[in-house]
Amino acid sequence: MTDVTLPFAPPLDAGGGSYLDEGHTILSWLTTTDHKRIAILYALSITLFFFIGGVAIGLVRLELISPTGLFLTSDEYNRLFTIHGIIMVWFFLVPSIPATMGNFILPMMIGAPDVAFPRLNLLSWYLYVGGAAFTVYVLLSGGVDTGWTFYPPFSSDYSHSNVIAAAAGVFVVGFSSIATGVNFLATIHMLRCPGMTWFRLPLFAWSMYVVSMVMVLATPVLAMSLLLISAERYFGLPIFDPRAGGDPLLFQHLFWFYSHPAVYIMILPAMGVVSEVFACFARRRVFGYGFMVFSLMTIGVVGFMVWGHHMFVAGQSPLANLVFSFLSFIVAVPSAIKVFNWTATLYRGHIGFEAPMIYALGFLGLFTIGGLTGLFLASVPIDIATTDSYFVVAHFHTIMVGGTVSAFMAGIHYWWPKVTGKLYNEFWAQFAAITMFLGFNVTFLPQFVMGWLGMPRRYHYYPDVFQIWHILSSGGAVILAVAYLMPLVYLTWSLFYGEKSPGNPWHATGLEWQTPSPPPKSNFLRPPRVNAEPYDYHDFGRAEETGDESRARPQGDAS
Amino acid sequence: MSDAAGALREPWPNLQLQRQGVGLGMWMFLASEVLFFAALFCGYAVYRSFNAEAFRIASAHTEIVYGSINTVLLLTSSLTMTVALRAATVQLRGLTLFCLAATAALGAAFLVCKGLEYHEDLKQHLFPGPHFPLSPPATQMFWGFYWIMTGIHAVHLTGGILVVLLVFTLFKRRTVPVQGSTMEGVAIYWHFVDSVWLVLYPLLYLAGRP
Amino acid sequence: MSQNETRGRQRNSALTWRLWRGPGLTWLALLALFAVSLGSAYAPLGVGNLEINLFIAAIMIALLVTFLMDLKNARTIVRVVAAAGLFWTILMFALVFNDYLSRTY
Amino acid sequence: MNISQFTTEASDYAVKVDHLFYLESIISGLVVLLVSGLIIVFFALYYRGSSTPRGEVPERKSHEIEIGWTVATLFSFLFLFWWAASDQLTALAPPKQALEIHVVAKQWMWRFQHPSGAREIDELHVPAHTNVRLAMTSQDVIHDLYLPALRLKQDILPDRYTYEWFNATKTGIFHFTCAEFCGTDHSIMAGSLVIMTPEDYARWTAAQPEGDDLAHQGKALFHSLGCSGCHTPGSSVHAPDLHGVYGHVVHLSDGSTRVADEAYLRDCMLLPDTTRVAGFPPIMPNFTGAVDEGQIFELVAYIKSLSADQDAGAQE
Repeated sequence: MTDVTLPFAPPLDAGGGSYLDEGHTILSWLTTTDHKRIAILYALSITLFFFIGGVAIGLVRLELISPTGLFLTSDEYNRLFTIHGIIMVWFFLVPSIPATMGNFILPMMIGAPDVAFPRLNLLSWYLYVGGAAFTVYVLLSGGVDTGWTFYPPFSSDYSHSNVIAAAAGVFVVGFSSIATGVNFLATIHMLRCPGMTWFRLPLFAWSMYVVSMVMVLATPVLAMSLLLISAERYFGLPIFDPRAGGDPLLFQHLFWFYSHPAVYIMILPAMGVVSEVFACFARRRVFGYGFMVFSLMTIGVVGFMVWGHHMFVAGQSPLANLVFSFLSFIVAVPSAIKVFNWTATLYRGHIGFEAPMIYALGFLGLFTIGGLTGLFLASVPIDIATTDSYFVVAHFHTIMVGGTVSAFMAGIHYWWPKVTGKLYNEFWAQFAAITMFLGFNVTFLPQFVMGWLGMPRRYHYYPDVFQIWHILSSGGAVILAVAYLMPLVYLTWSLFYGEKSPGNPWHATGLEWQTPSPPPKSNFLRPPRVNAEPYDYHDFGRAEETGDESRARPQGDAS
Repeated sequence: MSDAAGALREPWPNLQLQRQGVGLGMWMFLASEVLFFAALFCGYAVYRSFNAEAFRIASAHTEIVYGSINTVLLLTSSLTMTVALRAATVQLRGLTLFCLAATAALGAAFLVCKGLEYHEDLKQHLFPGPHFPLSPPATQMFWGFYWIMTGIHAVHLTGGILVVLLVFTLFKRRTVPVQGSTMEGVAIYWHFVDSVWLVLYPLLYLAGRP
Repeated sequence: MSQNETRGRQRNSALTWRLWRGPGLTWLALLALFAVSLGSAYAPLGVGNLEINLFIAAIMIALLVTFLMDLKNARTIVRVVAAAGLFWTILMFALVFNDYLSRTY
Repeated sequence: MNISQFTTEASDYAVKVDHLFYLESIISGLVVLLVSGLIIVFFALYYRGSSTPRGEVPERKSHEIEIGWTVATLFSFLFLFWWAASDQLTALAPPKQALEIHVVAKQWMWRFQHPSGAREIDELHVPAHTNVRLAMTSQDVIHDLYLPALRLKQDILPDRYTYEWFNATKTGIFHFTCAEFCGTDHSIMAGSLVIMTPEDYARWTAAQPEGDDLAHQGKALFHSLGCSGCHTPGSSVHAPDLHGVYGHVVHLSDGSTRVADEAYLRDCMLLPDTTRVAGFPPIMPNFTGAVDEGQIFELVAYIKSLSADQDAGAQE
């Protein structure tokens, strides 16, 4: 690898135009194979779907203010929470960080001119759009009411809604994530620049590596399980039909074989992002880099062996419950290590309070709560009492929304100057970050409480004793909604009126910062070469005595 | 190999790395495909272990003649595909084109056989539903798997044939010079589709013989 | 010139023969295994028929992957990827059957 | 409605679950305090521009710290697993003697059949201080009987039996509800669990209009459906005698063996081809559609009673 020269890297004196100047027509965007532009296509589409999913759950939260409902029928209610789940999981969370920041930053981080298969990269976006088209069709044709889990026999025989189109949307978008995964794996394996050894990869690159592996190996199983459901529904092939000897639990096994690792698809990239942010804003090396890498790998692999904890009450055998419970406790260990390491990274740093750091701290707090409540659910007796209740809802939202979305926002703010060349308004960004953290807690802490008290999930009408908690939660959702809208406004504003950003506004060390912002089409002005460990913010084993930021040395040499 | 440089694509520095990259990418996609089919096989295995007798009865009704012919067709197509790739690597244009054409033709012959077999199955109403001729009910499950497994395999094969024809056209029209990098991925994929059939054959056709 | 062409053709045909030989042998072995598999399906072995057939299929796939897909000469990482597909399949079977085989109903 | 209908710990098992919950809450609280405390301290000391000295951190020490907290976390998680699993394992073994109540769930209602023959809909009366075992099945999609006061939950699947058992210690009226999404009216598929003293339960049972107990109803069905034509010891048709079958191992015609439990007997009626006893001709008709889930429970209860008589006879 070391002797590779990159013929597509420009000569030294090239410069001037950024990737944004390569074409201004819509067509130039729709046919681009530049990973940076594809990242932006993805960012726009997932933002759109985030707000569609958000509107759906906004209506649900409004309806839940009253125990007997306000304006929806039960069927409409069921369709709304289902579409919220489908959109948020497959059209926002799964592609969120990998398809936007992964696409944009990963090749630059490892010193590559592009991803390994640029046309496949564009295809993956079109697959996403195709899947999205099915989902929009489902939305317009009256929705689907199976819950995002598609459990048979309800989905195969009893539901009167558009199950097949919904499954088709998820099926297609699944191939988009497989394409992304294959692309990233090949990129990291084949296109690292000279000097970028495996253990010099930044943790974000490592997290992309592991998450790609999980995507590639888990997603096909989801595709098959949805295909089987659709075949049963459309052709009447009795695969999960108990009347022919089929077992609905088999679907649950296959579904969760994907959908549990899918949680790691959502959280691993988040871990990668906050590792970058913590190191940069604490001006410290990430504490225990090696342990961080191995814990990412462990989570990725062991995460495949714990799916049965979604099925403790489903009629699974008691032995299987025991085994899955044990493995679920084991997978919590590397997550705990990561929390401790991020905390320890702050030790003897020079901690700044910029917006990305506040978002990352929000991630750390919420991920800790989400992870610890995961231990409750790994314990079989507590899981029996709380599964299918709001406790579970609150738990996975804490991980997936509290964790992933906070980290997503941290990453957006951290790399915003890199992507756009503009600075956003720091005050509003900090304000939004704090609002988001508070809004999140007001929304979901009441859900933990009412879940433990016995409030089942997916309930349109509910016993009035839980009303106070629902009102609190809906109030929090309003705060959360405002916090999500704020970045939309101030980030858009910064695009047009924002101050121009210097090339490396955070004085960060990553290779992606050693090139102009926004970067040129070929990423680097001359072939990059890495000559230092990642996060080289200070001498090994020693923090700087002064807070002089200019002493951070870049990891590579490519400007 | 200077004339082969026309096959080089961004972002690869040279053809050798590109070929490695394409091969690696395809293997990764196949690992994904393995899990796709594994889910199907897992379902089959679970149900068979609880309905062994029904599965035996049901699979006695598959058309073993068509199944066996198809096995031979696919094995042979794998042979021609391998030779095509090796010929392309040493830039033997004629042999490459011949073997690619043969591979596509064998694949098409497989699909024709499959079509005849489906026709035969449908004539016997071997499609799960109210008029299904076999009992106990779990035989319907076997036939559910039969249709899904062979159907998905046929879709994969059709995709394979189309890509082989695409490569053939590119080589024939000299859009891309004959060399291995362009067809490395296709070849690996083709063999994979063949391997899947090698599992389907005993599961669907041989399981119910006396 | 024509001598050169003849020599070239001879070399080409020798090359062609070399190209066919290895895969051809594998192909013959595969056909033989196929015949064994088909024949054994009709042998009254009792319960083990499907198991034997699947075992033969596994050998056939191993041959195909090693020689025709050229895993024999592949880089380590490619082998690791191929093994990963197998490993995760085993994982799925093991944990799914862990449930089914220990159910008491 | 009152929150105590959900939160009361109505059995010893519920108390245990709550203890485990409190234990994990305390541990989680400590971890959150530790992490947030460290973050606050670090922020206070090392905010950018602070004059706190930042000395060296020897690499070896950080390695030891790393291994230290990995091992500590691992062992505390293993401890939690052990605690949770031992609770689970002791709760697993179903009691030998239990009052058996049959539950049929369907969109969107609950039907309960007591051994006495009493039936009720969306309301379940059970005696306290008695082992109660619920044998449950669904007529359509997957449901889940959630008994919050007992901290119990179990999915109910179509064409299969699942079980839930408890020994309630508190009397009162509690809530129960469906916890697995089952369609339009999922959220109102609920009812009340009435735990009464055994004496009250006996009184309640006696006051129910149904005269016959479940087994006797099953016996009547057994005759009216024509089962008795073959399954009687003196019958000219060669069919298994059902006395003493329940609970024993049967050898099937395909060479396998099964324990003749409720699920097996049910399969015999609905899937006679796959459950034929070795040595008998395949003449058992398929009763799919002819009997509903409730009637199957009655027939099973009758067949069980045949074995109970015999076991009692053997003991005498």
